[in-house]
Amino acid sequence: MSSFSKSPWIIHYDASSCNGCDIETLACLTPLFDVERLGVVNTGNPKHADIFLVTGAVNEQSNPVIRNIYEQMPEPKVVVAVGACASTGGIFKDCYNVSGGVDSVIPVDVYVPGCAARPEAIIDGVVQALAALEKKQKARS
Amino acid sequence: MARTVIPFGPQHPVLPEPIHLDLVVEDERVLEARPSIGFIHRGLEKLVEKKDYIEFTYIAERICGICSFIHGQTYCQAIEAIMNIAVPPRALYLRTVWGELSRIHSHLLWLGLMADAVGFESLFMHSWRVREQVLDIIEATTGGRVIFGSCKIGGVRRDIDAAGISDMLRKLETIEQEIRRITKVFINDSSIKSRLCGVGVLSREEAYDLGCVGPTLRGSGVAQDMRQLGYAAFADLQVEPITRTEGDSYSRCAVRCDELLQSIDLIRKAMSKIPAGEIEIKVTGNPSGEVTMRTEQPRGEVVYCVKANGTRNLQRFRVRTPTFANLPAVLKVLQGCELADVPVLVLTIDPCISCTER
Amino acid sequence: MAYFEMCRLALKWALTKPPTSRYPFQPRKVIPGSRGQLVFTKDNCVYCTVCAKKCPTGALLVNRAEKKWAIDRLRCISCGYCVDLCPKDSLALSTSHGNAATSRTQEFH
Amino acid sequence: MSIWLRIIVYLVAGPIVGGLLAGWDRRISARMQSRLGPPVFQPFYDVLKLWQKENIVVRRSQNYYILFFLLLVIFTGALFFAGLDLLLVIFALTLAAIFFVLGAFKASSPYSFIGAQRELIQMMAYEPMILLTAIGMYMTTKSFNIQDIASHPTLLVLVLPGIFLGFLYTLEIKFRKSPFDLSCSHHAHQELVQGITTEFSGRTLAMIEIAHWYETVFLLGWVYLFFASVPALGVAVSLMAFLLIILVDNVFARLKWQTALRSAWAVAAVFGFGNILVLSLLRTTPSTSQPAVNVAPLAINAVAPATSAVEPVQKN
Repeated sequence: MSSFSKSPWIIHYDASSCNGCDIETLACLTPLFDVERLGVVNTGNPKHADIFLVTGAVNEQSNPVIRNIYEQMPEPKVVVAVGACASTGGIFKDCYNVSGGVDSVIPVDVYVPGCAARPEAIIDGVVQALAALEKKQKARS
Repeated sequence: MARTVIPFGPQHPVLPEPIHLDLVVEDERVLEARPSIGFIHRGLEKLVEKKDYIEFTYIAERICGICSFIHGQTYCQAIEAIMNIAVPPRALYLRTVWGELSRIHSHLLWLGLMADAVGFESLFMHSWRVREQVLDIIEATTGGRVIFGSCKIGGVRRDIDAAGISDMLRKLETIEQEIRRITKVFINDSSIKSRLCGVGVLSREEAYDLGCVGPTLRGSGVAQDMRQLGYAAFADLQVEPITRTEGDSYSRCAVRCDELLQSIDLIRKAMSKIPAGEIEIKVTGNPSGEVTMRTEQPRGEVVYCVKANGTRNLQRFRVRTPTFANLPAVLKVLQGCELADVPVLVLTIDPCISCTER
Repeated sequence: MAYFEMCRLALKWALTKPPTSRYPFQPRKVIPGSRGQLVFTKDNCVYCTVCAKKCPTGALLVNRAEKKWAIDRLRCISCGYCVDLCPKDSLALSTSHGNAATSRTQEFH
Repeated sequence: MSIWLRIIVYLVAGPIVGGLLAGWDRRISARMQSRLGPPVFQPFYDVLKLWQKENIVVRRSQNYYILFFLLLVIFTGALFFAGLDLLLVIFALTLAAIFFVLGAFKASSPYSFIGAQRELIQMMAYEPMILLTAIGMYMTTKSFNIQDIASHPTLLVLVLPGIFLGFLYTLEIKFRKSPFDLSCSHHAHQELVQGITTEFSGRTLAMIEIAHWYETVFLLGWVYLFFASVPALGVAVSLMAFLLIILVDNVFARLKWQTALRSAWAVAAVFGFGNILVLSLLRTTPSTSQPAVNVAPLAINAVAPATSAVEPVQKN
């Protein structure tokens, strides 16, 4: 059934990011990019969400928080790492408190490049995540 | 009465950035707020010992995404002060203009977040729509939307030609009208007033004793604005700090709305007086010495302490950011407030957690 | 009274066409001069490894012996430092924002 | 149309019309926010997706509470459109809301706990006005039976202008729209995360959404009841009421629960009770122009305080 690709609800969490990617993720919801036309709604609640947008290279303290949010999300769920920091640790990869990209904590399905990833790049990431969501839903049912 | 502890958690829809508050709540009145921060501490000050001092401007800019340009500008000014490099005046003017543009987009961003926390989604959308027009100007002149990357030691990396300046001023016209309309709604709307007036009152002495800075301090009547120090091109542009006296969330919001219009005037004044000439100067050798540099970020005064020992890497780099100074005020104000006011109070100092925890 | 101001603003926008860009279905409105993905022209390059040494995030890998130049697009922060340093100007920043990847791969040239 | 046919039509058409109204609501409020907004069938996609998602619940009994909530809302709507007793409709509606609140209490997470308490406060806010609406309708049409109210010749809104305004005010609370979206606001950023619906997910959340659709159609049906004698006007006014609520949603910030409760009761007192006072005043003056059809003992003995300001009510 294709209804998954028509109503992807996202939850966004900032795991030690410089909040450049966070305000770009929020900018996706605002009038100029408006991802609600694709059915995307930013629920702040892991129990309602399908796509997990993580920004920032994961530091020690947000490590358990991310795993906690990931486990609270109902199946099928997809993780999108937004920005260079989330994908590979980016410019902070040598810092002592940072444990590299998000994939060192939870499995990541889509990586979005860019330092302060542009809203268009984030929309590309979400669109690719839809395909992964459909695949997981078929595998589950 | 039963006391419940509500985790106003690191992950919360109203907070763009993670801060954890354990709210001890009786009925719906908050008795005590126990914060725990550190969710964004990356430890980037330690990178100074590994990275080349010229290369570190890229990291200094990424301390915080919203006020990224002024971080970069302050770092470059600190290094230039140590090596006493004479930056060409045109570069100083360009830095001032980009600094004011980043103040406008940061205040508009905050206006949207505050409207969203108060449950007014349409105002959030409208203020972020206007902010996109400011970001278009920034992208046209510096190439980056949020992280400009146009400041470097010894000057700036890009110039704005005459056509760029006239195009910018024309766009500023439309932006100013939109800002006037939005701030008029924000100031006069009585449903917003009922949520902001009298909430989180900080008297003049309290604000000063708690060490608040920026709009949080100016909202309580203390006229303290770092732009009066005359760094960059502010020596030629007289900056009159905007203050209010009531000291509640409403007056802090009014201060920020007026600062939006003040920044637009500053850009126009700077653009009219911008001198021609070089935009950068060759930098050689290594810095050695120590300096403290203070500038005005959208959230308040940032203090940079940089210590260099003559090698390619700096010895010590310390930043005291405005939100770090404003956090004690939030904790004091959260005592005895209502649960519905918690997001308003957390957002009233315009927290930038990634600044605070570096 | 500000209600009418907000009513006017809401109704005015309800009747005008929204400025939303239909992004995935229509191409992005590119602003000239915006910093995007790094573009490498192979023939100018002399493999002097300056760009790889100076890259703040270590996104570039240059092998002088085998004349190989590789970039990890997910590490690159489009800062343009390598473009300034390159003596042979074989590097340039395009305006495209690069597409999302499902795996962490490196591009070899 | 026979009662059974009407119930079946409501059961089938209810969610479709409700879903379309929800879709239009999201699209129009998006346009007011200068955005493009989702496609009109978005609520249906959301519910279809939620139906297939995994259902994580704290305690399995939450599902049954929400199932009863949905069934009771459908029962209320069916009662209403079948034209049976109005008071029974009101109390069935309250019972449905109670099940919803119990489901949220069952999840015992601090957010859904406080969300449920706020939902109770909201119910306390709009109950008086809804009861006054029923009393007002009884006084003009002499019966609680919706069938008789609907087929009454006089245009109810002319006789009950205050009650109609008060009812619109409570619609604002019932639709959980902006000034009063205290307990759960669909996709707004709330201090209680999602309030009452925080702990529901998957199929249960889909049931809540469908219950909201049924409730929307039922409440707009009630607005129609005020204009029952001119059907075309009735439908037009209920859609206008819906648009008005969307506009108000985009023009107000969220108020605190104290102001919501106080203002709702103030509106109920001034508009609702004032209107009934005026009605009972006119009724006791010996005006025999209106033959009382079935002479039932007047439920409220008309207390005529001398000082009540008489509203100019045209007698038809």
